[in-house]
Amino acid sequence: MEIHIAHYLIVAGILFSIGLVGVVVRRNAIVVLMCLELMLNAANLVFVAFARMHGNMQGRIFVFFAITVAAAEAAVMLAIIIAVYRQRETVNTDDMDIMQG
Amino acid sequence: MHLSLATLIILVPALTTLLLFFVPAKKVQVVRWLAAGGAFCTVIISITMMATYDKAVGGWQFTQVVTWVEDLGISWNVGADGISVAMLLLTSLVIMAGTLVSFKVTDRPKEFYILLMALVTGVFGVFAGRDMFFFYFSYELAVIPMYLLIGVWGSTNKEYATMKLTLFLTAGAVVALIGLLLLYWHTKEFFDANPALLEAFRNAHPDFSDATSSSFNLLQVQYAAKHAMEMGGPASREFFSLGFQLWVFPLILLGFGAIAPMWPLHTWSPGGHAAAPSAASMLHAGVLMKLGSYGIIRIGLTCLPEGAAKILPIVAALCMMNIIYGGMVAMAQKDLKFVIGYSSSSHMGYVLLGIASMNVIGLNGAVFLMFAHGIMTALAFGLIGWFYDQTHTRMLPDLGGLAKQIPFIGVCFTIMALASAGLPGFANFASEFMVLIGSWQEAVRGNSWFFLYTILAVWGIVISATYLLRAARWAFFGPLNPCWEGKIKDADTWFWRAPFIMLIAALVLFGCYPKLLIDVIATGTGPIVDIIENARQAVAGIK
Amino acid sequence: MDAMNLHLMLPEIYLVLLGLVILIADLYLAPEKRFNLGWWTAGGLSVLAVWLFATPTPETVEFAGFGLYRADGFALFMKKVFALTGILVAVMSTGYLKRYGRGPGEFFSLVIFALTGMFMVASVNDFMSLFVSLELVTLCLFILAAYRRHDKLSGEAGIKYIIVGAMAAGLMLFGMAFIYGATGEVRFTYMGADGQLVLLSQTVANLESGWQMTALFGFTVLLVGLGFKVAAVPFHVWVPDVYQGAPTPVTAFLSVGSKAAGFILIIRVITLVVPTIAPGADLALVDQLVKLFALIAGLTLFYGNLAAIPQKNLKRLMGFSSIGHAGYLLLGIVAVLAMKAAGEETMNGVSAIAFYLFAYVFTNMAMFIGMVIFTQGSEDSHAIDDYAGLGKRAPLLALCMTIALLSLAGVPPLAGFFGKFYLISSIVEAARLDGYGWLLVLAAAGAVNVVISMYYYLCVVKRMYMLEPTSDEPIHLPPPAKIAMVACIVLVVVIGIFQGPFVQMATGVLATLGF
Amino acid sequence: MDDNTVATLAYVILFAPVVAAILITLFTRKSKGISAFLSVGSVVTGGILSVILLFDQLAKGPGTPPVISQFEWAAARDSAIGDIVLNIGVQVDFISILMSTIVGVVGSCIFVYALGYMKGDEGWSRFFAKFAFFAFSMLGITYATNFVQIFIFWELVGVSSYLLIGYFYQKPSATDAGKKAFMTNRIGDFGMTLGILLLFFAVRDVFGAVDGFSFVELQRIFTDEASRTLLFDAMGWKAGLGAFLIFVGAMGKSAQFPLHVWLPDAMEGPTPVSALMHAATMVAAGVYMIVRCYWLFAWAESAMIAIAWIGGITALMAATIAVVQNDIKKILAYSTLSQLGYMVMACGMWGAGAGMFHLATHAFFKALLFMGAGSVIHACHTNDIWEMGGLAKKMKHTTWTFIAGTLALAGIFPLAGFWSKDEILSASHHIAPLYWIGVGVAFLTAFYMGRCVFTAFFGKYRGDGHPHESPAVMWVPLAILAIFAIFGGWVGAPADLNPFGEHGLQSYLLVAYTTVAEGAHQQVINWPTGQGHMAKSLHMNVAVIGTLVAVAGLFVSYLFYGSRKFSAEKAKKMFGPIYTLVSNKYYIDEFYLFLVKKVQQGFANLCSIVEQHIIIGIFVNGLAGGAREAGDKFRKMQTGRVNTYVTMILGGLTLLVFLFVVGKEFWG
Amino acid sequence: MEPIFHDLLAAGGGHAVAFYACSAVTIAAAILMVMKKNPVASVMWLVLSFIGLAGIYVTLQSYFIAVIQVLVYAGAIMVLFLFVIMLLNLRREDIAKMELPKVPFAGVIAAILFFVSVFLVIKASTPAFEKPVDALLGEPALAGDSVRAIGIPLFSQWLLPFEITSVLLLAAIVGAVALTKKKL
Repeated sequence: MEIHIAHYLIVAGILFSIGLVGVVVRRNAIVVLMCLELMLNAANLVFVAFARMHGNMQGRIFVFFAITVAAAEAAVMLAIIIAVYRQRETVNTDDMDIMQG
Repeated sequence: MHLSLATLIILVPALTTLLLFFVPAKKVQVVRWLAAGGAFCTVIISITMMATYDKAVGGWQFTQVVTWVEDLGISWNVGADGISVAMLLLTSLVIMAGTLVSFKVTDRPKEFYILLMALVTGVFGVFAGRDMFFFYFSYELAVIPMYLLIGVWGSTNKEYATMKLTLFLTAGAVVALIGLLLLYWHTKEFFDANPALLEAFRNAHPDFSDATSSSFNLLQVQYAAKHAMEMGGPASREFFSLGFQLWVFPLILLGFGAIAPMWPLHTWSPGGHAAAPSAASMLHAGVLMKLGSYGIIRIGLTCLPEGAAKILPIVAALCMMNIIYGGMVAMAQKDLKFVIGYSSSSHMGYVLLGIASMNVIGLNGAVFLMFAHGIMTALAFGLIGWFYDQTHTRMLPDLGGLAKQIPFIGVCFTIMALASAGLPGFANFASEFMVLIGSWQEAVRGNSWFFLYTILAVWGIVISATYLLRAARWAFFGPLNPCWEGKIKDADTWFWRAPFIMLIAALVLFGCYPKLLIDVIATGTGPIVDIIENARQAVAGIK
Repeated sequence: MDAMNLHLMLPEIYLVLLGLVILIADLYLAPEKRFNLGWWTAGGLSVLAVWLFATPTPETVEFAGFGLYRADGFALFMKKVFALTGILVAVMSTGYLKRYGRGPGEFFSLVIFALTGMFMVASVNDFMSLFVSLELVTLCLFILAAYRRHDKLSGEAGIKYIIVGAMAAGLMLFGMAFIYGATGEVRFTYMGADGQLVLLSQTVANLESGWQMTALFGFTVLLVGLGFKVAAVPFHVWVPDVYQGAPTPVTAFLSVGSKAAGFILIIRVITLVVPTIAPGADLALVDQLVKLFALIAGLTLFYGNLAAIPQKNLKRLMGFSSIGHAGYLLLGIVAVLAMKAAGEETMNGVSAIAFYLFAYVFTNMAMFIGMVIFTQGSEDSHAIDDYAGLGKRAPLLALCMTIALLSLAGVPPLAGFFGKFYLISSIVEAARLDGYGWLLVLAAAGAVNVVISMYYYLCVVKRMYMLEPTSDEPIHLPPPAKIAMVACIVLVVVIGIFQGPFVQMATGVLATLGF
Repeated sequence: MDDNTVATLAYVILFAPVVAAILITLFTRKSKGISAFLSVGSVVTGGILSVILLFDQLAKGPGTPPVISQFEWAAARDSAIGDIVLNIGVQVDFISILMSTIVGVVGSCIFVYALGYMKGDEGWSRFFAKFAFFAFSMLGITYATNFVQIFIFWELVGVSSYLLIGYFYQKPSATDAGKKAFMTNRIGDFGMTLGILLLFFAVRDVFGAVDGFSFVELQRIFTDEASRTLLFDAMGWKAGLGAFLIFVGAMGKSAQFPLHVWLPDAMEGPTPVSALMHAATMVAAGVYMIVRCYWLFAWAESAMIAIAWIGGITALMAATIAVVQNDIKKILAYSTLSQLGYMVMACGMWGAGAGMFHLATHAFFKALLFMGAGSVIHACHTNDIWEMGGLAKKMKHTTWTFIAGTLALAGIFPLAGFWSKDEILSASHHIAPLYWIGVGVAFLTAFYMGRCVFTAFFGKYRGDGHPHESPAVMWVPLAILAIFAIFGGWVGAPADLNPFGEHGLQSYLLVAYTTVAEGAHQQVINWPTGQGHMAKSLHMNVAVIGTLVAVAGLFVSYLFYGSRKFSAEKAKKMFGPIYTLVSNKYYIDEFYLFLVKKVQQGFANLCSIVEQHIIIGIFVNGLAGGAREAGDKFRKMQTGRVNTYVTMILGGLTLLVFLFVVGKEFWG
Repeated sequence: MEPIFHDLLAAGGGHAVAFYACSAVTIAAAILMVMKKNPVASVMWLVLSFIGLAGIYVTLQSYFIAVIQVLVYAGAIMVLFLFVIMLLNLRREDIAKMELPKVPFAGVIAAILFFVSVFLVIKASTPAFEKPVDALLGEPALAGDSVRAIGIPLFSQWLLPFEITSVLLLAAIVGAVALTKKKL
């Protein structure tokens, strides 16, 4: 049977939500980063789907830039994780609550 | 360029504040005499304004208009009509006395005088301002110096009192701001709707020949209100309808009422009085409380007369609480400054009653009482400040028979007590009597509640006589409390006596011959009462 | 529209070159000489600032980079704001880094790259470059926030900031995807089929209702994503911790730079993309957004001001106060949206926001420079109680910080007062429109919050003047920082009293906002 | 003399004392001589000038229209409802000149007397400044042209009594007495203000823009038949209320029944003060006002009856209390109270002439008695009559003058008191019970004055001092006043006995308060009681009864205290409870004390509690506390862990999307 | 290379089958990535998920993007993740300590609610989506070389974002170095 744009959007929605659940649930900073990457990819999927529907290249070029930005972000986040790990020997986000209230 | 007197009276204290910045803190005498000089200039200016004010012409004189912010229609728009001249005179006398009295301040005098002068610049700005933004700008300008004055140089639980005072003043100012803004945008729409009237306004006023539709100029708003109300019945017309006025007038009333302490919002003022150093409480009680009632007259009555006509009778009921409740609480106070504090809120009740009576004699009496009460309270706090610096206690039970030790201050305090009890020969009597006539006249005109209000007001005079004489009796007469034997120095030299004598002279001069001031005030209140009069005719039908 | 005409993009190019020069210079300079890289940055940026102030505000909008870069009055105004922020941050951080003693070259280059990002954000004309330049700004700020890598607080601030930031980026991308899906076009203004300039908002306006719903979902997720930059309510959570953790100059840069960038984008999206209510359309898209932003503005105002009352740490207090100020700026946004919904032309809200941001820069910078001086560059404690008796210990510092605090509180002779006045006046104007009477409740909320904010600002002033100093070792005011602070204070007072020319500058922005 | 010289003379009389007072306080405080000279000089010149005016007025005959000159004090011009103008000025007619002469002459004597009495007192110039200020305010009342002016000087007199009573400010009892006097006066003024306002607006309501304050205008309205009925129909019951309220002002000043408590305590002040103020002039101000506005009272029947009864009660009550007093000044104080009651009773029964005449004579012999008492106190340094005794031998002049005063007060034939008391008793025929009260009071007056004279001046000297005759400067004024007391009465005698025949004092008085202001013709109006004409001859039966009762009173007091035939103690036991009631002054003081201490202070404390706890406690601190709570809750939301942050963001976003986007679809 | 894919899928039904297969793989891998305790296992599952996603791109005829996805994401970034995990050499007990994450219900519910809202939006706007993907398209993606189709606009129309991304990457590198280099 025919695959409509809606199917792609639903898949993207599911992926996005899984990414959200991951960010919320997991304590390990690295896994949180991975889930963030997943969320960005879900958004890329929506872009490609709509690009396909409208038939113009803007969506695809947007995905191209999105991927580069995601890469840069991943690099910086990992750098920060390493710096924090060197300070406290842990990447568990629950231990990082010195500042509160 | 030519600086009109009204601009000068604002610029002089502002200039003194700036000059004081550059005087090194060590040179205390220079600081003091510079501040006193500044204050003296304002006295000279206000007296010349009083003298040269042309009563025949009346209306706004000494005007000056300089555009400030083009796009929003804000301009440095100052001038003085009958009411402002009286208020400016009051402020300059009080600041003169305040600066002289605070020659005794030893802790950081430079900052003290800078803040005092900034405070007074704000107050002058309000009384001489004709632009709604300028009015609000200088109104808020006076709040923070008062906070710091009380906070740093104050006495009993100053933190709590000063914070409460500042928050109350700001809340009041901000509520009034929303009212002003509604008026501003409403006038803009009105003039956009009928540009012909804007043309007519430009020709009528040479000063504002380039006025745009959106402007904070008070005269423009009054002009719009007047013409809008001529267009149709209170409910039917589109601009400045009764509904709009019943919405905006309470905002202005509550905003300014919080400062002229209307009954439920008055709790900040006695605490503020008691905690403040003598100069600050002189300015605070003497002048700051008058800003509120001045605001109600200047903006409330002129721009929203129908709203005022409907709501002022309710305000009159609140004034009764002010007078009787305030008087009773004053009677139960042990601290002398609290007694004077509550008596001020009780006297301001008369001012509001005068305004609420909405007739010429009532309004004249109200403005004259603002003047008289201002001088009287400033005198009271100056005197208390004098002996408080030496005894460090104001509790009536500890004081006793001070008149033997400090006779001059004793005599002045009795004069003050009698003046505040409404004794003829002092300005308070003439003004209170006119307010009573005004409120009885309103009762005869139809609002029969005012019979009760007048009776209670007269009874308020008796109450105020009771607690003031009791305070005088406790503090100054009777046997001298042994612990003050030889410890307190009297105001012996002519220099220390000057502020008190100046204030008493003002009270007696305008008490014995009130015509001097009342004719000037009458030129100011006349047009306002006419506006209120036609508004009442229009609103008479609608319940 | 289809030319690159690079001459319009000279400021950005100049900035990138400046950043590269700093990076390279860092390699060749001896370790101790590296710290005057800060002066190079400050010098370079002041040249740029002078150049920007020299260029006249353009009457019409010009496009560069094939229509993806628009140079109009609003962009120029904001670039001036960013340039001034850059200079002040550079001056502030030289002293700070000298004390911290690590990696000045990278620090200043990152600051400059962040500035380039902000310049690009100011004159963005499509979603793609919007996303990329915004990510450039946030990325640099992630790194700068975690710059003191040996300090636990800075690390923690970095982690929290990047997790929330990345999530916001994801949401924004998701939003943009749906708007692109609905309209099929990423650029705000593009050459339509008949050679005429077409606004994206026109295409959105004449979408049929199904796609309108997608576009509305896209707008909501996008604008709420932008709320992260601006510290609006659902996205305010990171602000207190990051403001406290990050090094003080970075906090200053964050509080002014990224907040201004966020507001520019929201204004751009509203003016260029959000459609006015088409007469026939049933789904009043704009009306929904007005209600959404009114709710957010109210919550932000009350949250920021109320949570600031019990604060003990001054930097954390500045965090909550910046949430409060975001609330006031959102009032302006609501005013703009309401005016757009009613199809009005004048956008007083935008000039109010522009003026408020201009005043906010100097007030906040003065405050943070004061904090840097007080803590002598160390990050130990910013507790408010340490500021007790500052009036006696360092009168000039106390005076400047008091004026800054009072300007934040909105006390008349200072800039903050007229800013708040202008914003509340614009929201009252919006409340005059028929159907939007209930906006007066927002104006009342703004008024109440002036009083609440007055309380906690005065608590700090109270400690400075009314209490006795706890420790009495003297505070040395380094000359450059002192000059910068005094300059800011003088400007705050001057803007406060002579608002005329500055309001002129702000209203000049309106002309070229639309097309 | 033509009108403006009369007016200028009146202005000089009025303003001389206040100019003296100002000069003394500001400049001559240090030198005693000059300040004494200034103060006494001003009053004496006032006295002489008023005597000149008196002769001029007598020369012009009874019905001359009053000379009025006034200047505008304050005004409110209102085109809609008509202008309200408050003036101050001088109204010179027979009554005001008579009163001004009394104040001048009696005042001069007392001022001279005070020179002696106050010698050696350190607050000398302060005393004379206040004394001159009092004279100014008293003259202000005398020459008042309208209600506002009389009210202004009414309060000034109240203040000067406060200052003079509280002269010894070291003594707590003195300052309390001063405060009490001021407060009671103030309560009186409370009534008067309302009365004035009621009258002003009633007149303005009916007659439009007429100056409702000025006496001349009001007199014209009230005396003219048509306008009066028009006004009374419009006012209905309010007319009586207005008149009575104005009388309340007089009650406060002339210490009538409910407001009399302050006069006995006012004895704390120095004796010249008591002599001048609390005997001769000040207390008479109330009666003077009633006479001045008689055209208002005469027509308010209900008010008149009330006034008469209040006068009667005051007279009787005060007389009974005086009988049991031991302090000589207290006896005289209560006797003044009862004489004032007499005058008011007379006025209340359309006998204003009698009241005014009694006021004049009473001023002379009461001042005499007070100064006599003063010189006795000065000599024996005690007030208690039981510590005196046998002074007749040592203080010849004081004794004979005192006895002359006593006889005059008791109303024995040739002396002044007889004529004026006779007039009052004949006027009080109108209400029978009051006539008998009058006679009873006459008996009691004679009794307690006799008691005082016998115990103080006859028998042995019981005190430990060594009394000596006071210096000439003190007893010479006594002698002058004694002469007036003896021969002064004839002036007001009925026509056939009167040396001036038809033109006696009564004829002038009658004309003054009944004539129509403008127009010379004297129009005798028929009073409701028909007594409008002058009494031709003595009412024989009234005179006889009066004298008999007075002589009986003296004889009984001789029995009790002179020859000790009856013992006073037995009489005390015999009266038992009545005695305790009377000696405690009918517990009125305690009742007022209860009112002030318990009721007023209680209510004040209640209000202060309401203020502290409800308004400040709940509203102000409540709001502040609420803000602080909310602040704390919001602060707690920042838990510090990233997961909670992300959850909050997500929750917020979903809520917003549901509310505004998805919601639009379902309940949009 | 593109024509092969094209013919394979042109067989009609094949398109649906491919789509369902790839999305099933992607979603399953994503769920497992979240559930796995050991981060290394999570990385592996994520790589699989990205490859599945690349497959979906292929069904959308964006072949170049699919290749980039596999090359950059699955290859470079995941390798970086693995490298960092190794760098942090989480010892055995660290992994043991990582007990199954306590499930904070609020968060999960919020995420599910978010998905429901996305779903409702899509359903609400479905009337406009009735048309199948292909039918919508009209003519197929720029036939032949999809790399050229991206390349030309990337360096002409969209040059500006490209330049900004270059600055972004530079900043990222400088930042990463500044934060992690042992001695600066």
